[in-house]
Amino acid sequence: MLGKLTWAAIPTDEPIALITVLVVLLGIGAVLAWITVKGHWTYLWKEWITSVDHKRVGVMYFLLGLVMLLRGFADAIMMRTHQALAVGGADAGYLAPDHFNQIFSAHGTIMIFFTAMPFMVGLMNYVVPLQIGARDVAYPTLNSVSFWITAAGMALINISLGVGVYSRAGWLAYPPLSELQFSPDVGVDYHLWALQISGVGTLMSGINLVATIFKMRAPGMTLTRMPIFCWTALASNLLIVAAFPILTATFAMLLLDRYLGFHFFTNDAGGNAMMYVNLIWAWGHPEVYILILPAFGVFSEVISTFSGKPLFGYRSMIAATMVICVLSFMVWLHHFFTMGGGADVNAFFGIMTMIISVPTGVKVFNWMFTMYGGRVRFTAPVLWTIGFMITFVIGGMTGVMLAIPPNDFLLHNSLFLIAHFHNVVIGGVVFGALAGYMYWFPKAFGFRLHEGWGKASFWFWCIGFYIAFMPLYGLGLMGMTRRMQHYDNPAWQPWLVVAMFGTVLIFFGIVCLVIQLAVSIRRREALADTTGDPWDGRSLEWITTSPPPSFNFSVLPDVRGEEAYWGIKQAALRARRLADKPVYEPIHLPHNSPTGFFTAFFAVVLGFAMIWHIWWLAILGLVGAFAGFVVFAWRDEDEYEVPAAEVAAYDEQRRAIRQSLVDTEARA
Amino acid sequence: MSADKNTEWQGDLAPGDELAEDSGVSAGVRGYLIGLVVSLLLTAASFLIIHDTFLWKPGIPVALGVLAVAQMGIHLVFFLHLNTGPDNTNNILALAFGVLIVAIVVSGSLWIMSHLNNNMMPIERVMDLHQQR
Amino acid sequence: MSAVAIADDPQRLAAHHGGNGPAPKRIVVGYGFWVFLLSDFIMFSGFFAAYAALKNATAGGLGARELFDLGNVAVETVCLLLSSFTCGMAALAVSVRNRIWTQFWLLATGLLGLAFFALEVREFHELIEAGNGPQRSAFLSAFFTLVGCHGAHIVAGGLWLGTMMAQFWFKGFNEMLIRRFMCFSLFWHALDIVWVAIFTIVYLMGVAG
Amino acid sequence: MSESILQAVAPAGSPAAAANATASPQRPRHPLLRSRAFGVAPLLLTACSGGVLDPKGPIGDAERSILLNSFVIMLFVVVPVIVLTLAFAWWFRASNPRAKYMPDWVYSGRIEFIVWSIPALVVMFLGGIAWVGSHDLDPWARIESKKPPVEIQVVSLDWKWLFIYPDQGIATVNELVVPAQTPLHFHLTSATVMNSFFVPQLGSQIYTMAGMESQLNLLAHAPGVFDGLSAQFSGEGFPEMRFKLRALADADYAAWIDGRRGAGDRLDAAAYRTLLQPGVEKQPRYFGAVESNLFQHILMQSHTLPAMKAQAGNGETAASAHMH
Ligand code: HEA
Ligand code: HEA
Ligand code: CUA
Ligand SMILES: [Cu+2]
Repeated sequence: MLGKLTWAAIPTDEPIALITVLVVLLGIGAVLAWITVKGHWTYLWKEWITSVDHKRVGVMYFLLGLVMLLRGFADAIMMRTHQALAVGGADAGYLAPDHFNQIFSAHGTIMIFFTAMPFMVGLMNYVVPLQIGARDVAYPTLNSVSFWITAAGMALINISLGVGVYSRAGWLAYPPLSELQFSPDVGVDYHLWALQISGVGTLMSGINLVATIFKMRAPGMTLTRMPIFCWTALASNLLIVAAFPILTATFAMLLLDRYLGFHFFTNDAGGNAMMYVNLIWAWGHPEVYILILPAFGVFSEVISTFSGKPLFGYRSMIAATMVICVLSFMVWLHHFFTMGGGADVNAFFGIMTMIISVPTGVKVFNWMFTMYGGRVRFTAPVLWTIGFMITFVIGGMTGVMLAIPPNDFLLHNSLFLIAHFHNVVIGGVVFGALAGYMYWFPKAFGFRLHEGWGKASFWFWCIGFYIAFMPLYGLGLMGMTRRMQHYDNPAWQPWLVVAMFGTVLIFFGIVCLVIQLAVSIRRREALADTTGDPWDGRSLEWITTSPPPSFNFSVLPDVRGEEAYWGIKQAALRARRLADKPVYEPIHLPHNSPTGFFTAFFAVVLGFAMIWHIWWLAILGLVGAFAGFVVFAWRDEDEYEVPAAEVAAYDEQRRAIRQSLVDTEARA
Repeated sequence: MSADKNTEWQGDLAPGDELAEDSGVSAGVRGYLIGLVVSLLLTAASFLIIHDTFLWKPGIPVALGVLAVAQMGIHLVFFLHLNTGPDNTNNILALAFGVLIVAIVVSGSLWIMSHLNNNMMPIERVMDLHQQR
Repeated sequence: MSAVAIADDPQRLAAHHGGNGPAPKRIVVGYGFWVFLLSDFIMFSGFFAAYAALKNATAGGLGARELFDLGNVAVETVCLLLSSFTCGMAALAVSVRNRIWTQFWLLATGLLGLAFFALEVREFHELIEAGNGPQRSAFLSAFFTLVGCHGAHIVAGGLWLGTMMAQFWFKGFNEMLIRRFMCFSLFWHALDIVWVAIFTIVYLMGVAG
Repeated sequence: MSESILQAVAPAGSPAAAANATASPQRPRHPLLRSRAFGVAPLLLTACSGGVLDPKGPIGDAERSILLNSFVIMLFVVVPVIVLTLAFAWWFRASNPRAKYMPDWVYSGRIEFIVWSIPALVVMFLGGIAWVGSHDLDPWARIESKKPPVEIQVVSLDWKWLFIYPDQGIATVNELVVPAQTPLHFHLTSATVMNSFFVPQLGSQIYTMAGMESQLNLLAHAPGVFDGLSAQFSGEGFPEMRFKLRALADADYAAWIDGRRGAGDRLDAAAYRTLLQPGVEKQPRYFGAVESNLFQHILMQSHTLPAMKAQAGNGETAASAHMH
């Protein structure tokens, strides 16, 4: 009846896991109770859960990332404290191998798929339609479905905390270790189903944004007038569309091996695990560029806005972005130089890898020259950007070192590699997410974030990062490999202790972020942004109010050059008045839809049932999902109308504010 | 989102849409018929050449490949109505990107796998593979 | 300011090229679906790559040459090609808003798809009965997965087709349905393209090579 | 600082001394070293701690040179980038009245050109190194020497290393004894999951994979004891997949072989089956005789594996198999 599921699946013998689960359950319970007591359910359901507005969906993605960050960080700090103690035998430290191996697998998976991805997808969702002057993404309902399916994958991973175990095979789940033969329990199944399901969501959101960028731009917004963030978003989503299907196929094969006794990657019957390694990296390498490209976009926007200059070398930025996009599909072998492919393939892929540093370097230089001759305002987003430029260059350099096969023969799978990718991932992706968060927060919520706490957070993060990860370069050179539950070389220990302290500093950085949010909410009156343009911005998102109305723009902006809003703003300033009042038309917007929520619900049911081999429940989940699809397909009316008068009334107010801004500026 | 008629839109057509000029049912039927007949012919050719002694044997896979590419082209043009006109730029670009990725992934994988297998597949196992009578 | 204002001025429009505002919904939907289909091709390319890499890994069992019956494949292919044609006919019937012919051609498409699927099931069944199931060797795993994945797409297409027929029947031709139908026909034709690759690489090259 | 020398000299005596040394972790816990660890730059310290910057053979030597070369060359670009970033940001701060504001300076053909060519030149150079290096240091490439190579077969098991000396007819577990100044030719495979065979001080690691036979060529310049390990995560006992590689002078090596041959257990199918049980080995083990073609049998996993498969299906511990 319940497949493999029994009471034994609850980790009653593991106090750490059990307490975590209880705390999490209590937390969730408290939140739900609070919502019920306050009577917020209707609001939540109507305004958020069923919302198909790209801005709401974007914010929810970001929230999802934040929640998962806590989990990912909890894992990280456990690993760091454990390793600081774990000199000696398997009972050194406080985490048994079984537990430690789950932790790094979960940490990598969660950080990449459920922290970094939601941050980036959320930012792109929020910002791209505003920057290209669109009312929403191309398929708003699908957008909500994508989000909820991602959330379904996240739910599955977290269920593994309390029911059964998580994978112990690392975030890439290499076979044969991840095959049934060597991992007979449900851990790997949790991994595979959670990522299969959320992968569908990611793919759909990639398609959505590609179509949005190609087909929804405002009049006059040609491709070569788009802000660079939109270009990086385009490149990133093209990579999603091209890479995620490979992941789906690869995982499908591993699932068939595990569930139906196929022999793709098994040790017997002709299976070939090398094929898995090959395919997973054909997805995996593009994946890291999916993450970093939008971050590059964020930095480009921030640096140009706060330098009071257009981005230096706009066209070569576009070229660099697209070159990275294509090249990132031609380097994947650098993750397995040591598998024995031979000198020719190693050298070819090594060189292709290094070539990526040319366009990346061009970007770095262009950011530098954007500051040159500018008036740099050192706000928190700028600090993150400068911190990024310095940190990322170091991480990129160690990446290039790894790209030289003879070097990789020494450093593969060592802590040097771990240091490399945390260097680019924290110094690049995380700093980018944070810069974007602080830069666009006022747009999304109508008030700025407190600068002081933001800067404090930056300094903790930045210094903490160096202290936490620079020692790992050294340890890698000393011969320490990754994924060590314990080690017997006491000379390593001091460095691991230093690294632990670095992580504690990072933790303070996160605390500062939380405080910043709390303080800013409390002082939201003082920090309010009534102008819609708190940073003297240059692209279209700043033309509308903060937060923008559901329809984003009262009339679609008419774009006449690069830096659309800057041009309009300067014209108004020169003429000392706004452009003529436009003709208002009624606006059609999509209805809210619970499709996403229901689909995700059935996806969780399906995934859970498959993991535990509860076949009847799996069928139920599948039928439920299909029924949901049919019901959705049967619906006729999918749009409602905002009357022209309402639009006009809104714009009236908006124009008054903008006129007063022009007046102030003119007087000054 | 005010303009919802194709006529006002000066950009690309939807993939699958025919050019405005050859609309009309009879023209449409003609297009699909041509597509059907040509692809049937190409299919027949593929199935025939592998039995035929006319082709030099190692050339057969090459011929099959070419016939398959031709047939895919026929499908794209006559069934999916893709063309090189200015109103199809984005559709073609998307297709080109997809084909590029497919080519990179498949050829790259095969190149890598052949090197790995050459280097490391034990001779006995290779024999085992080839002994399959 | 608005799209209308610009459309007044053809000069400007030409200069904008591709910058003339958001596309009509039909084009947006069609384009997105096209991108989805391309991503589906990429997924298939993963299975193709695996098949090609494992083609010789028969683990002492039978290989392509001994296992495949080309006659069956030829009939399957003809079914699919005909169904692509009937699907095109259905598209034309939809374009002139003819309910009866639409239903007729869609039904024909569905039946041909069903015939294809039945033949495939029979082939799989025979292979498994003879002990050449996907568990036998890596080669057979890859074969069943690749061909079966295409078959699964046909089944999904069939379900979709049924839904479309019911909706056309009960609701007539509205814009949204016509858009969906356009996506469906793209899907169906694209499956044909995948099949061309399958019968060439798996079956013909398998038997000839 | 003398730590590595200490290590290298101490065990290189009689076999007895060596065996003694391997029994306990022999890295001396230098109090000075530990306290210093907090102060000295990592590079200085690692140079004397037996890692990859302290190579003891030609492969490791060459690889370390490439590593340092590429590092220093890139520093020539990276350091100026960091300095200029800070300098530009600081000089052009909004509060600096002396900085010239050039809001329209957004393009310069000359700078664009330089900006594309600096990284391109660096990459051309590093790419060349990568090409030559990959070929010269290909793990498959033989090491030039007047002496014939010692053939060693390596099998990674859950979670221990099995070393077979086919020409000497002996085998060891978790200890690898080799002659110094003689090329070592490894043939490697795995009986279970993937691992990576790595002796950091000798250079190049290589994966071990079931059903696949990889190769590796190494050489130790001088007698010494070096850490060996698996660099590819392989499950629960992974941290214990460590071994000592003892390089001995020729005479000592010959004596060691003589002492081992015929002594102790024979590694036959039954003994191998016990080894195959998942678990860690705390002490090295030695076999005085080995069933012929054992390595080939392990390589041909298809003969041994179906039995394991059936067991795993029942949800029991995997990786126990029969042999013929
Ligand atoms: C956001 C994520 C991200 C980014 C951007 C990168 C960027 C790069 N990475 Fe990294 N990488 C990862 C995430 C990332 N990586 C992860 C997660 C792994 C490990 C996965 C695992 O095994 O678990 C990994 C592993 C990894 C390996 C495999 C190592 C191994 O397993 O043994 C290699 C090898 O080539 C590599 C190389 C590179 C290179 C060359 C770049 C380049 O793109 C960097 C380019 C940037 C610069 C070079 C700096 C700026 C340039 C200049 C200032 C110009 C002048 C400089 C020069 C000309 C050198 N990475
Ligand atoms: C995005 C990717 C990402 C990020 C951010 C991190 C962050 C951190 N990681 Fe990590 N890590 C991985 C990806 C990542 N990691 C991967 C892929 C692996 C390999 C797994 C495997 O072996 O299979 C790994 C493995 C790994 C190990 C195992 C090493 C080993 O194998 O021996 C360790 C050890 O301590 C570690 C530590 C840390 C620490 C201390 C942090 C902390 O510094 C960072 C703390 C981070 C946060 C708290 C969240 C980040 C914050 C944001 C994203 C922005 C917040 C935004 C707002 C507030 C708006 N990581
Ligand atoms: Cu060395 Cu055979
Ligand atoms: Cu990579």
